Amino acid sequence: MTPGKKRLSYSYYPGCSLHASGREYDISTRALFKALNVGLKEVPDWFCCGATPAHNVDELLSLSLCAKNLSLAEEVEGDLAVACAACFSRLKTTQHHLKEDDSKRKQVEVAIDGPAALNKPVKHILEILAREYGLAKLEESVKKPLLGLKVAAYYGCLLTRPPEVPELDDCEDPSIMEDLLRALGAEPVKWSHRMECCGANFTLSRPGVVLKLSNAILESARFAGADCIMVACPLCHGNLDIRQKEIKDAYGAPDSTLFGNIFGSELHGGSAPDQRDLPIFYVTQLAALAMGVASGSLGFESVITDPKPLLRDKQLL
Amino acid sequence: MKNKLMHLSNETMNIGFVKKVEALSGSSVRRCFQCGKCSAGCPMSTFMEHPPNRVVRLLQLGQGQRILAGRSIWYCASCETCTTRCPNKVDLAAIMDALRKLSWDADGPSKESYVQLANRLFIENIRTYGRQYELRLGAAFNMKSGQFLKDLMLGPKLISKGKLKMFHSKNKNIAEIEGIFKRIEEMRKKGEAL
Amino acid sequence: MHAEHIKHDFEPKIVAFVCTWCTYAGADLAGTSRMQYPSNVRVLKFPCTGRIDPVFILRAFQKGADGVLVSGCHPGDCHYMAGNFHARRRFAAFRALLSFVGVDLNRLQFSWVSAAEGGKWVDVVTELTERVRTMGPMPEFKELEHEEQWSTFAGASVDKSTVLNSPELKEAYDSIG
Amino acid sequence: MSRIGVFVCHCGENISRTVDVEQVAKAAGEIPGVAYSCDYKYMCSDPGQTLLKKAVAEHKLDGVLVAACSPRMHEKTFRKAAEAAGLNPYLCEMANIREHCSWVHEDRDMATAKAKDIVKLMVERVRKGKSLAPITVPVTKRALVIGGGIAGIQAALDVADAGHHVIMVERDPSIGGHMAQLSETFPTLDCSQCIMTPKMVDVANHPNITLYTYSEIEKVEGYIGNFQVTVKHKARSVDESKCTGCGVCMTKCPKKKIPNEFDQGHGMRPAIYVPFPQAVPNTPVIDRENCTMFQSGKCGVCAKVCGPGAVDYEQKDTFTVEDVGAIVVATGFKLYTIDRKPEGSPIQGYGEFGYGTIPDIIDGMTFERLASASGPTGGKILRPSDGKEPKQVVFIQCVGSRAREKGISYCSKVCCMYTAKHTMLYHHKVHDGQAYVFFMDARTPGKGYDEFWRRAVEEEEAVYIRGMVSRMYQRGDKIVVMGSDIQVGTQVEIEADLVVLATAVQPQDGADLLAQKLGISYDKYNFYSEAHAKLKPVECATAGIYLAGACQGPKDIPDTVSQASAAAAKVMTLFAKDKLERDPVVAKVNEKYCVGCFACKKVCAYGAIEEKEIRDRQGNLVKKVAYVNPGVCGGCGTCQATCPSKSIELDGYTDEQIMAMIEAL
Ligand SMILES: Cc1cc2nc3c(=O)[nH]c(=O)nc-3n(C[C@H](O)[C@H](O)[C@H](O)COP(=O)(O)OP(=O)(O)OC[C@H]3O[C@@H](n4cnc5c(N)ncnc54)[C@H](O)[C@@H]3O)c2cc1C
Ligand SMILES: Cc1cc2nc3c(=O)[nH]c(=O)nc-3n(C[C@H](O)[C@H](O)[C@H](O)COP(=O)(O)OP(=O)(O)OC[C@H]3O[C@@H](n4cnc5c(N)ncnc54)[C@H](O)[C@@H]3O)c2cc1C
Ligand code: SF4
Ligand code: SF4
Ligand code: SF4
Ligand code: SF4
Ligand code: SF4
Ligand code: SF4
Ligand code: SF4
Ligand code: SF4
Repeated sequence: MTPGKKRLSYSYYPGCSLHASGREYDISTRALFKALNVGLKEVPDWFCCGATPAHNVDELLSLSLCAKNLSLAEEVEGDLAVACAACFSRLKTTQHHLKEDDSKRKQVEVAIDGPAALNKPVKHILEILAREYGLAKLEESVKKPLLGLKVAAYYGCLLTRPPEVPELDDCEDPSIMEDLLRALGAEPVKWSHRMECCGANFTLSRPGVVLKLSNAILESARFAGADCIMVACPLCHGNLDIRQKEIKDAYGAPDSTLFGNIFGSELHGGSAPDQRDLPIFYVTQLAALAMGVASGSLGFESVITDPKPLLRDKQLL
Repeated sequence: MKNKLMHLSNETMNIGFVKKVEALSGSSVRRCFQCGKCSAGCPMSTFMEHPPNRVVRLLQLGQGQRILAGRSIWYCASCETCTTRCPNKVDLAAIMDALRKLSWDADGPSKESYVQLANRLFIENIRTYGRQYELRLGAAFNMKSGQFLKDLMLGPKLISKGKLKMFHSKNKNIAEIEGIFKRIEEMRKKGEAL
Repeated sequence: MHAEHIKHDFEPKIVAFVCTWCTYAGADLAGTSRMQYPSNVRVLKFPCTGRIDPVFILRAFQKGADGVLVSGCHPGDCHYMAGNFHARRRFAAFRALLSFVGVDLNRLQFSWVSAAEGGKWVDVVTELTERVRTMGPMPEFKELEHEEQWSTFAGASVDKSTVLNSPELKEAYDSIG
Repeated sequence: MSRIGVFVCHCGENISRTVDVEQVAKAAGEIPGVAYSCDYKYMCSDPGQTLLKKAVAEHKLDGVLVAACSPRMHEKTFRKAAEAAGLNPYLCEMANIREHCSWVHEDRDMATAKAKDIVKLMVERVRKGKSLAPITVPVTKRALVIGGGIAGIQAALDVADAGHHVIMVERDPSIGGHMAQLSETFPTLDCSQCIMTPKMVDVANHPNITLYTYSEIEKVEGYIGNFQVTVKHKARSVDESKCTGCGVCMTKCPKKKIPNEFDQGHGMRPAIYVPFPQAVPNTPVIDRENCTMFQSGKCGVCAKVCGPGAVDYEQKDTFTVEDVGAIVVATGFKLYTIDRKPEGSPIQGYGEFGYGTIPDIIDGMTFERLASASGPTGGKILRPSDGKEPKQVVFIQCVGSRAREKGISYCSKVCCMYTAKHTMLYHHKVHDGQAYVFFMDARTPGKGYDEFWRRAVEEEEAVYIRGMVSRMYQRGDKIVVMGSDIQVGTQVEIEADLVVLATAVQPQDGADLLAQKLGISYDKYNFYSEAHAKLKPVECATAGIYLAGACQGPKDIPDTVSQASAAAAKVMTLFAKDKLERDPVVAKVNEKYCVGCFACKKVCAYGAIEEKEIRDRQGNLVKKVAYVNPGVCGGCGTCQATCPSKSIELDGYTDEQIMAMIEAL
């Protein structure tokens, strides 16, 4: 930070997942921000943003929950930092909709019994790292570059969609994650499925769907030669990490309906299908690792697909 | 699926329903010219008996009941791919939301609406706890959907990893959440909200 | 089609400002098709509605018109490309002025009648005539003529330097831009 | 005091049945200033006209009003008669008591009263009328054609063959435009260059055509019949008068690996080049950005090898001014490329297709070059990435077109047909290959067009899939195409070796800038606007400027050529007279009162109003006032209603005339 400039500081909305199944994301986010000397203050008594289920069932409720959270966030200084892609998408969508639709805004203001805070800037962690903190400075701050680590950056669906809402990056061809990886010294791979849906919240109700979609994503990452996948959403993480073994059990060989005959062709060397484990990292875990944060405080112990062998192999542990 | 004759007339086209969908979703259905790009990119298309473009087509023909009789809307993952790529900015993801709401409001749970069941439980969770309590969510879903232990196989493993909390973190201002739910219900009762 | 033999107590005077290319031709078509309408209307032909100065309308009211019709080509069909567009903008500002000076806007009608719309011409004229008939004559405005506050155009010799002497006119012009 | 004559017509019984014409004539006679009035059975008949002429002479009339049918019917007739009687024709008017009175009213009293009123109004109009002289402007019988594609070539040849001189200005080093790039052309599959190059040569050799290539329009002044056009001749670095076109320079130039624009970047050319072997003129230009001499001052090989000493590194841009009477704009189109959204483009971009990063996704014009015998592959269909022959080719229609939110809303009109053509060409060249086409509709409304498309499907075995593609990605050396077939209701995945996109036809870059120089209007996409979509599809609203080809909207060759010949015919119609004569209903400025606000200039759709400086005898600027160019004014009168100081007046519709009529209400 240039002297004289104010220290970057944010209010923070972790969201439910980060307090539960995605706790590593929360832990590593806090650790990373501390390492970068960026302030992060949790919004007190936030509520669930409603995620996908709320707008699936009841748009007004979804908007109201997010509006309530936004007005709670007003009490903490600094732009609102959000880590979970789903929360981010909901909060941004709410602001967008309510700005455009006056009658909806009025209904929401009745529901939350107060004004909706539509102008609080909502920023995804990626944006904060790559743009506000800045790639150049990030690169400078790297203590342990992630050399040799081939990473498939996975955006999923909600981070950049719909295009007019998140404003994070190009909605079809984003590069913010790859840019970040390069700054950390890692090698982003070119792969095909970085924006395909993983099945998201069907994880509970239709696990079959999740298995199929997530399998395609894992296959594509393996095909591109990735060592691991980086995500920015606890839902994606859940589907790709927690269910990885299940997916392998279910699909064994790569799904020929998804990739056609490529696997039988000389392209693939005709070899047996690849069954590598692919550890799934949160953005903040990899970034913190590169910043030299002790691996013990990044929650690696609580993920299901063990990343430690890979990290050891790349001499990052 | 039986391929039922579609008899079109002023009486059989339920345009009122379509208008409701348009109002709820804020998206026109008439703008769609059936290019099929939505279905081409929909990750769930293969699970649906009416792929997304046909959902819009049926709405154009006032055949909402045909959509609701099927499972398509319950398989939509809200990924927004369709909305993002539609050349005419038909907001299909929002139309799917609207259809789910109308379906649930009219018919309640159906055998295809596990998802909605999960969604409802999710919301119930918010109402009770202010935040998600994933363990309860999973448990309740398995109980209510009759799919005992379906996913709880993963449960113990997750708990041991600290991923599923045994206790919920209750929000201090829980009364406010209840207030939001109540006020929305009241608005609806009075017809002030959709 | 309107039978005309009923005699009314009050026969309003309607003045129509129309463009040559569309509405005038539309009125001709009503004639060649032998349609019938009230004889109260007097038509003044202009090359384009773009030529119609709001002052003409004011003057017509002063000179005894009980209703005024302005009609030209449909938007986009202007023979001169954009004249009717400018006219529309001008009249939007002018309506505000008229209502400010106390003319019931029901006495002033704007419409689009194309060369092919003889029937529409008949409808528009008939409707306006009947509407104004029920409103009765408009003496109050005519009296204003004596005060000569509207326009210095009335006489043949025009002192152009004082044209914008009335604040309302000035406002109307300013809003035309 | 005026002496006006009023002639009331019976029209057989058409008028007299409901209007008491005698009473009308009598009432007219009582209007002050009316010196004579009468009624007559058929005014337009010979005896009627004679009656009028006689009365003018006998009663020394200085104005005439014929109360009869619509002026749209007989105004010309009576103005001619008045003129014959020695009166200025614009002092003769008609009062419409037939269409606007006798035919639309049944009540005789009321109709008669109305007829009297109409006559009264019109008498005032005649009284305040002025003598007007028809406006004549001289016509320079030379035409300018901007753009040397098929449209420009056809128009230029037609006008030149009619015996008039034509200046053709082409921006590129050679004429030919897009048609020169095409392989074979629908709907007949004849070789494009075979039919195109003879015409190009005709242009070069025509005694009536001056061809300026590598040139642009710098400035346009004047108006119909009298334009002065400044043409900028960009420095070729080769003296056209010396160059023999031997081509030695090109073979010797050491810089040889510059992607050739003509081959859509897939062939190579040297820094001194002609775009293609049949170029007209066959004089090379030096591409200064890629020439070592210009970039680092070394080389100079081409100058050394050039026998006639034509190479001239010092050459500068030059300018000429051409006087022309008519302009044909034929600047054509460009194709949308799927690259990342360019600034200011209405198209959002196609990130889902990789924004142009996948080498084997090409556009239709590139396919034309691949299929062309003179193209970079010698007419073999080989894909750009590795030069292999593709066995599965996917064609995607409507990329960018018909996508009002993602791209542009219009249909590009030619791509359904050329895609069908491409599948045929492919099938002819790769017998074991399979073509797939993703499409929404096949738009084939032309003579023999639908038959052509059906042939592609039925005989050439192209598989047409009704549905669009959502995403494409590279996987190994294949392109995975994710589409849907909305008829079957399923997703479709094809592993393609090559993908050809039918991308949108857009106006040329800089089309708006050229339009501003010409003073013609253009739509929101920058296509030039015709004066009337149906009845004046060739004329611009600006008199003397005509449109031909794809610059006005997407068009195939037959349509382009038809429009080009129509534009030429319009030019010839204009050139058929030595002077232009037109109705004198035009605006005039009263310079004394004009305050120079130029509100009038803003509203004039014809661009007729200019700024004029008024200077005193010492030449000091006194003020700026408006000036109406009578050759350009359309006569709408919008300026007059807009002028806040009432300093501009439309002849024939002066305030005085109109006010007098209103006074007579
Ligand atoms: C892939 C493809 C395949 C096609 N196949 C067929 C087919 O098989 N059959 C068919 O009938 N049609 C076909 N067409 C359509 C055909 O190409 C067009 O109808 C035709 O080229 C239009 O001609 P034009 O002269 O209007 O425009 P262009 O060919 O674009 O020519 C315009 C000329 O103007 C010049 N120019 C541009 N701006 C300026 C300026 N400011 N100053 C000076 N000069 C300027 C350009 O350099 C160019 O030489 C095809 C089109 C495409 C894209
Ligand atoms: C239902 C319908 C709706 C349409 N709507 C539109 C529209 O909205 N917009 C649009 O742009 N186009 C429209 N069109 C197309 C339009 O009608 C034609 O483009 C247009 O009329 C063609 O004009 P034409 O002069 O070539 O032919 P025609 O109008 O057919 O005129 C040919 C003339 O030649 C005469 N004739 C024929 N044979 C001889 C002979 N041997 N000797 C002497 N005289 C002869 C005929 O009597 C006729 O008067 C429509 C067409 C139809 C059928
Ligand atoms: S992408 Fe849009 S226009 Fe195309 S079928 Fe789907 S909803 Fe309709
Ligand atoms: S939002 Fe629903 S319908 Fe649209 S692409 Fe995603 S899953 Fe399919
Ligand atoms: S001048 Fe007109 S009204 Fe008189 S006879 Fe001729 S057509 Fe009829
Ligand atoms: S510039 Fe000289 S060498 Fe080149 S083509 Fe012309 S004459 Fe030949
Ligand atoms: S001077 Fe330029 S154009 Fe000439 S030979 Fe050298 S590189 Fe080529
Ligand atoms: S011509 Fe065919 S491919 Fe081209 S935009 Fe129109 S419909 Fe689409
Ligand atoms: S609007 Fe009137 S005053 Fe202004 S420049 Fe034009 S003529 Fe002169
Ligand atoms: S009359 Fe119309 S065309 Fe003529 S100068 Fe005025 S505004 Fe322009």
